[in-house]
Amino acid sequence: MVKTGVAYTGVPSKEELAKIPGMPSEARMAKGPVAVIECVQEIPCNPCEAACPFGAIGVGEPITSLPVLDEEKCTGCGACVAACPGLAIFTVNMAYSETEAAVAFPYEYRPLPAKNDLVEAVDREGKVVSRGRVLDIKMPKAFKQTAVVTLAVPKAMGFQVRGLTPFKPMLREGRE
Amino acid sequence: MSLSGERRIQEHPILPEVARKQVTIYYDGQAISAYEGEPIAAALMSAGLRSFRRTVKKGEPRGIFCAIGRCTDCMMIVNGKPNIRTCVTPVEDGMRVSRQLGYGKAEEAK
Amino acid sequence: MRKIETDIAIIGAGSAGLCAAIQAAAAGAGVVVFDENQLPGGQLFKQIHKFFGSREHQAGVRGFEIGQQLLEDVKKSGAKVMLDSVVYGLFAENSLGVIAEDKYHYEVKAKKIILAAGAKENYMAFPGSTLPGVMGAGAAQTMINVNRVLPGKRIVMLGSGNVGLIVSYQLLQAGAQVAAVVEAAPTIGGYGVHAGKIRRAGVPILTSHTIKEVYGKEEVEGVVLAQLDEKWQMIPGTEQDIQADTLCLAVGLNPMTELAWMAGCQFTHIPALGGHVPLHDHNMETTKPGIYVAGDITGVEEASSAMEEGKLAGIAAAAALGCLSQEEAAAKKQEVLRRLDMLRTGLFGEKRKAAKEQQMADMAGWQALTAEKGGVK
Amino acid sequence: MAEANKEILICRCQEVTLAMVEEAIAEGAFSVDGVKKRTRAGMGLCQGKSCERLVAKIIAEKTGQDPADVLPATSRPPVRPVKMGTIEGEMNA
Amino acid sequence: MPKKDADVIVIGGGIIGTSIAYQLSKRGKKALVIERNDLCSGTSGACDAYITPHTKKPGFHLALCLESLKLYANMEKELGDDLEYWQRGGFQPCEDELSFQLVSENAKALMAGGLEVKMMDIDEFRRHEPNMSPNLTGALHCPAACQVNPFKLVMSYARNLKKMGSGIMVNTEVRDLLWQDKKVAGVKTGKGDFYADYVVNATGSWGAQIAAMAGLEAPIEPRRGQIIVTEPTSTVINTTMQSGMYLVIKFHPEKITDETMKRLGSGFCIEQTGDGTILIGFTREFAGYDKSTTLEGIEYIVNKACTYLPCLRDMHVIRTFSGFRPYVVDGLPLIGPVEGIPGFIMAAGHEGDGVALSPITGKLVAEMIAGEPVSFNIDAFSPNRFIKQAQQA
Repeated sequence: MVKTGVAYTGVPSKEELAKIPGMPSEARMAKGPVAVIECVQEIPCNPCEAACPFGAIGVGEPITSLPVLDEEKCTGCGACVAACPGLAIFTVNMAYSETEAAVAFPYEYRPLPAKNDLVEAVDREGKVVSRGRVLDIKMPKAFKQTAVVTLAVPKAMGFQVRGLTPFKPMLREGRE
Repeated sequence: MSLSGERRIQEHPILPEVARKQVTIYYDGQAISAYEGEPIAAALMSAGLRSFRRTVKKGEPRGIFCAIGRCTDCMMIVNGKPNIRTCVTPVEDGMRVSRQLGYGKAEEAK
Repeated sequence: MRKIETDIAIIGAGSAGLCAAIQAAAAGAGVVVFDENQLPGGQLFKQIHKFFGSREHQAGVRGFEIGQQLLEDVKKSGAKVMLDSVVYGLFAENSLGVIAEDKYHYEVKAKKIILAAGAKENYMAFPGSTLPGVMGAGAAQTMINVNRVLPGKRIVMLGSGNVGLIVSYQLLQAGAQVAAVVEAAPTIGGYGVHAGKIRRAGVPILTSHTIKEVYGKEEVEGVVLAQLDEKWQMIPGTEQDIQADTLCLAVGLNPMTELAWMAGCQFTHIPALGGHVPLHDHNMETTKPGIYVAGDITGVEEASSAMEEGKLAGIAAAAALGCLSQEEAAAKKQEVLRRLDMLRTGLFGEKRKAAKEQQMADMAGWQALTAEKGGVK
Repeated sequence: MAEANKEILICRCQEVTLAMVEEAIAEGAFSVDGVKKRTRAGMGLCQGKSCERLVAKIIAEKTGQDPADVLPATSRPPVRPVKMGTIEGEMNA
Repeated sequence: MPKKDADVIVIGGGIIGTSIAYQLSKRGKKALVIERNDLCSGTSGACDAYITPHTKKPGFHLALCLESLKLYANMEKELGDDLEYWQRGGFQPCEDELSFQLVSENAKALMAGGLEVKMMDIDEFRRHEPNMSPNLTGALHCPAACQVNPFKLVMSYARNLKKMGSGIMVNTEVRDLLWQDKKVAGVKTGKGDFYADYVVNATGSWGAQIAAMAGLEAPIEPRRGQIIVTEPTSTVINTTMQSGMYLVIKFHPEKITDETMKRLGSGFCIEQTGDGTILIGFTREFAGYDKSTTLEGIEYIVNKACTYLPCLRDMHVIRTFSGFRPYVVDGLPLIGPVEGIPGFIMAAGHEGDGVALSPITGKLVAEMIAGEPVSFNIDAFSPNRFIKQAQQA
C-alpha cells in the first residue's frame, strides 16, 4: 500500500490539494495569473494574509486556519509568494501563451538564474518534468532574500512545476 | 604545508557577508587559515579535518558532535593543554592545536 | 571572588532570556543576563528561515534578524548582558557561581532568578554512532549558519521533525547535498511545508526507516538504512547502503534542567515536552519561590513561544519585586498569554497546549498538597 | 530493537557499551545513579549530558519502571567543566 | 516465632553492611541485606578511596586498621574481582612548620604503634611526587597506605554473598524493628516484615535513627564532606595524600587562624582514581542531611589544591559532590552488641574510616554472631561506652 499525502511524503496529494481553500478554480486559472496556496496543514501562521495588497487572502482567527483565497480579488501579483514562511505559495498563469504556462515560485538558493536561462523545472517531488525558461527573477528588499522566479513551462506542466533544480548549471539561450 | 578552507561557505543565499580578521593556526605543524574568534573546531572543519582525538579505552576517533560545548567529544590539545573543548574555544593567531590521544599528556598540562 | 548583587539574574541570553530581560528592565528592575556563549541570541542566530506566527510574533522575519532586534532592545532596556559567562552552579539562597571569560570567578546574589537555559539535543546509539561525521543536527546548523563551514559534503539526516527538515533545507542552501531524510515513524514529524521545500530540491524522505549502521574507518563513509515494520523492528533484507560523509541526528531535544534540579525544584514528567520538566505556575515561577523558568527549559517548543514565556517571566519577576503594580502586570501578562495561546493551536499546537496544561495541573496538584502540609517552607 | 548490537556505545565519554549497562541492571541497578556507579556511564567529562536519557530509557525498559520514575542523576555543580585556576585565581584578590 | 527469613538481617548496603553480610556468608550464615536506596548509595557512594593507616590514632585504632590492611592484601584474589586496589603508599604533606612539627611528632607515635613511616623534607618528597609545590615544608611517607574503589568493593561483596546463598533487598526502607520476647527479632519494612536471629545496624550516617528504634541513643551525626572531581587525565600523582593540617585541626584547633578553614574543618586530600579522574577533598561540616555542595566549600578546596599542586590550575573541575561521614564524638566507631538489647548489633560510626575498616569490621561482627572467638579485642568500640556515660550523667 502506497501512502500518499503531505504527512507521509512531504508532498500534498491531489486529494489534499483539491480540498484546500487556497486553491483557485480551473476556470480562474485559465483566465490569467493567480495565487495557488498549497497550505494544507493547520499551523499558526498568517503573513500571507497581511502580504496581499488586494485583501484576497483570508486567515482570520484562529491563525491556524487555512488561508482562504478569494480568486476574484487575486491579481496573481505574487506578493504572497515571498511572504509565505513555508514557501508554499505559487502563482500560475495558464494563459501565458498558446503553448506555455508561467509558474512563479520562491527560490532561496544561490546562484540565481538569469532571465532567459533554460533550467530544469521540477515538480513537488523534485523530479525534473520539463525544461523551463526563466521569465523573471524578483528580489526586492521586502522579500528578505527570498527570490521569486517565474518560469515558462509547457502548458500541461503548469500544475506540476513548482521549482527548479538548484545548483545545476543553467543554459543561456542561444548556447544550447 | 598548509591546509585550505575548502569547506568554507562562499556565497550564502540568506546570510550577509561578515568582515572577519584572518589569522593562522597550526594543526600538528600544518598552517590553517582561520578567522579570529571562530571556534577552533570550525577552522579545522573548514580544512576538511574532522577526526580530533582518539579515545582512552578503545582508541576510537572522535570529532565534532554537539558543537556547543556539552558533549566534550571534540577535545584536543591546544597550546599544550589537553581536554580543551575546541567547539567553544575561539581561535587566536598562532594557536597550536594537536590531536589528543587518550587523556593527553600530563607533562603538557603543566 | 568578585561579587555581583542584582534584582534579577537571568541564565541564558537566548530568545526567552532576552525577552525576560527586556520586560523586567523596562519595568525598572536591575537585570543581569548570563550566557556561556561568545555571542548572545541563543538559537535565534542559527535560524535563518522566516518565522511562522502572526505579525505580533514577527512572522515572516528570519530568526537571526529577530535576534538582532532583541539585542538592540536589550541594550536600550538597560539590562546588562554578560557573555562568555558560565553559570556553573546554583547554590543556597539564590546565589550563583559564575565563571566569566574563563578568567573571573563571581558570586552572584539575586533577588529573583530566571532560568532560560534552553534545550540540548538527544543522542542515539547505533553501530558507528561515535564516528567523526556523526553529529547533532543542531551542531551542523551551528557550523553552517554561525561558523559558515560545511560539516560535510553529502549528508543523511535522521529525524523528520521541524529541526531535521529545517536543517536539511539549510544544509542545501549552504551548498551541501542531502542524500536522504530518514524517519522511524510512519509519518513525517514536522510541518508539511518544511518537508515540501526539501522534496522540491529532490531530497527523499524515507519514513518507517532507521539507521542500522554507520561505517567508516576514521570518519563516516556511508550509512546503512533499513526499513521498519509496524512494530518498529528492522525488516531483514531491506538494508540500503547510502554513500555519505555525514549523519545528522535530529531525534529530539530535551530541556536543560540541571540548574533547576540543583535548586531543588519539583519536576513532572511529560514526554511531549521532552521528559522531566520543572513545575511552574502561570507566572512561570517554580516550586522554589523566586526561581522562574522560561523557554525550552519548561518543555521543548519553539522560539516564538519561548519569547512569549520569557516576557511572562520577566513581567512576573519585576512585579514580584514591586517594579510593576498588580494591575499593570496583570494587563501585560494577559496580552502575552493571548499571543501564547495563538501559537498553541492547530494540528501541531494542540498537543503542546495539552502538555502545557498537564504541567500546570501538576503544579496545582503540588500546591494543594503543600498547602495541606502547611505551606512551603 | 530486538537484536540490538550490545557493543554500541551508550556513554560516549567513558566508552560504556549497551552490554555493560544491561549487566549493571541485571545486577540490581534500578536508577541512573545506580548504573552510573556500576559502569561509570555519565561520569566522564560531559557528566552524562549525552547518555543520561539513553540510560534512563534502558532502565525503564528493562526494569518495567514508569519512565517518569527514572530520574536523572543527581545534579551537582559545575554544569560545565570549570578551570581550577579560574576558581582559585582571585580568592585572595 | 514467625518463619525466619535469614540468620542475620543487616540494615544498610554500604561498605560496612555488605562486608558483614559477606563475612557471615563465608561462615555459613544466611544474611539478608536490607538497603533503603541502592547498594553503595550513602556514605560509601560519596567518599574517597584511601586506606591510610598513618591517619589513625596510634593505639588500638591503628592496630585495627593494620588488621584490616592484612585482609585487603588478599581481597581481590578472595573475591575474584578487580577492585582497583593498589598499595602505592601515601603521603601527609605539610604546608607550614607547625603542621610539619606535629606530623613529625605523630610519626614517632605511629612507629611506636608498629607502622613504618618516614619524614621527608620537601626535596625528597618532590622526588616521589614531582608535581607538588616546592613551597611545602615536607611530608610524612607511609608505604603501607593503599587505595581501593569503594563501589567495586561493595558490588563485589554483593556478588559474592549472593553466590553463597545470602540475599539483598534494595529500595526497601526499614520502618521499625520487630521484637520477640524482649529481643530484637526482625525488621518492619515497606515491603513487609522480615525475621532473623540478629539484626545488625550498619547504616553509617543514619545509624542513630535505626539505633533509636532499638531504644539506643547512639551519638552518631552526619558530617558533610565536600569533594571535587577533575577531568580524567594521565598520572599527576602517584600516591594518596592527606595534608598534615588535619592533625592541626584535630589537636590544635586554637592555632588555626584561617576562619574558613576552621568553619569548614578542611585540610587537603587527594587521590587519582583508576579512571584518571582526581578526587580532591574535603570539608568536615555539620550541615544536617543537606547533601549539596557550597560555593565556599568548592572555592576553598580548589584553592588548597592549587596551592599544593600548582599544575592543577590548568585542569578542570567536572563535578562536585558531598557525602556524610558518620561522626562519633570520640572518633571511634560503635561495633558490637548492646547491653539490654539482645539480638541487636551496632556496626556504624566509622566517620572517615569506613573504607579502611570495612574488612575487619565485617570479620569481627561475623565472628561475634557465628559464636567464633573474636580475633581482635574491640571492647573500646563497644556501643555500651555511651550507655554507661548516659547513666552516669
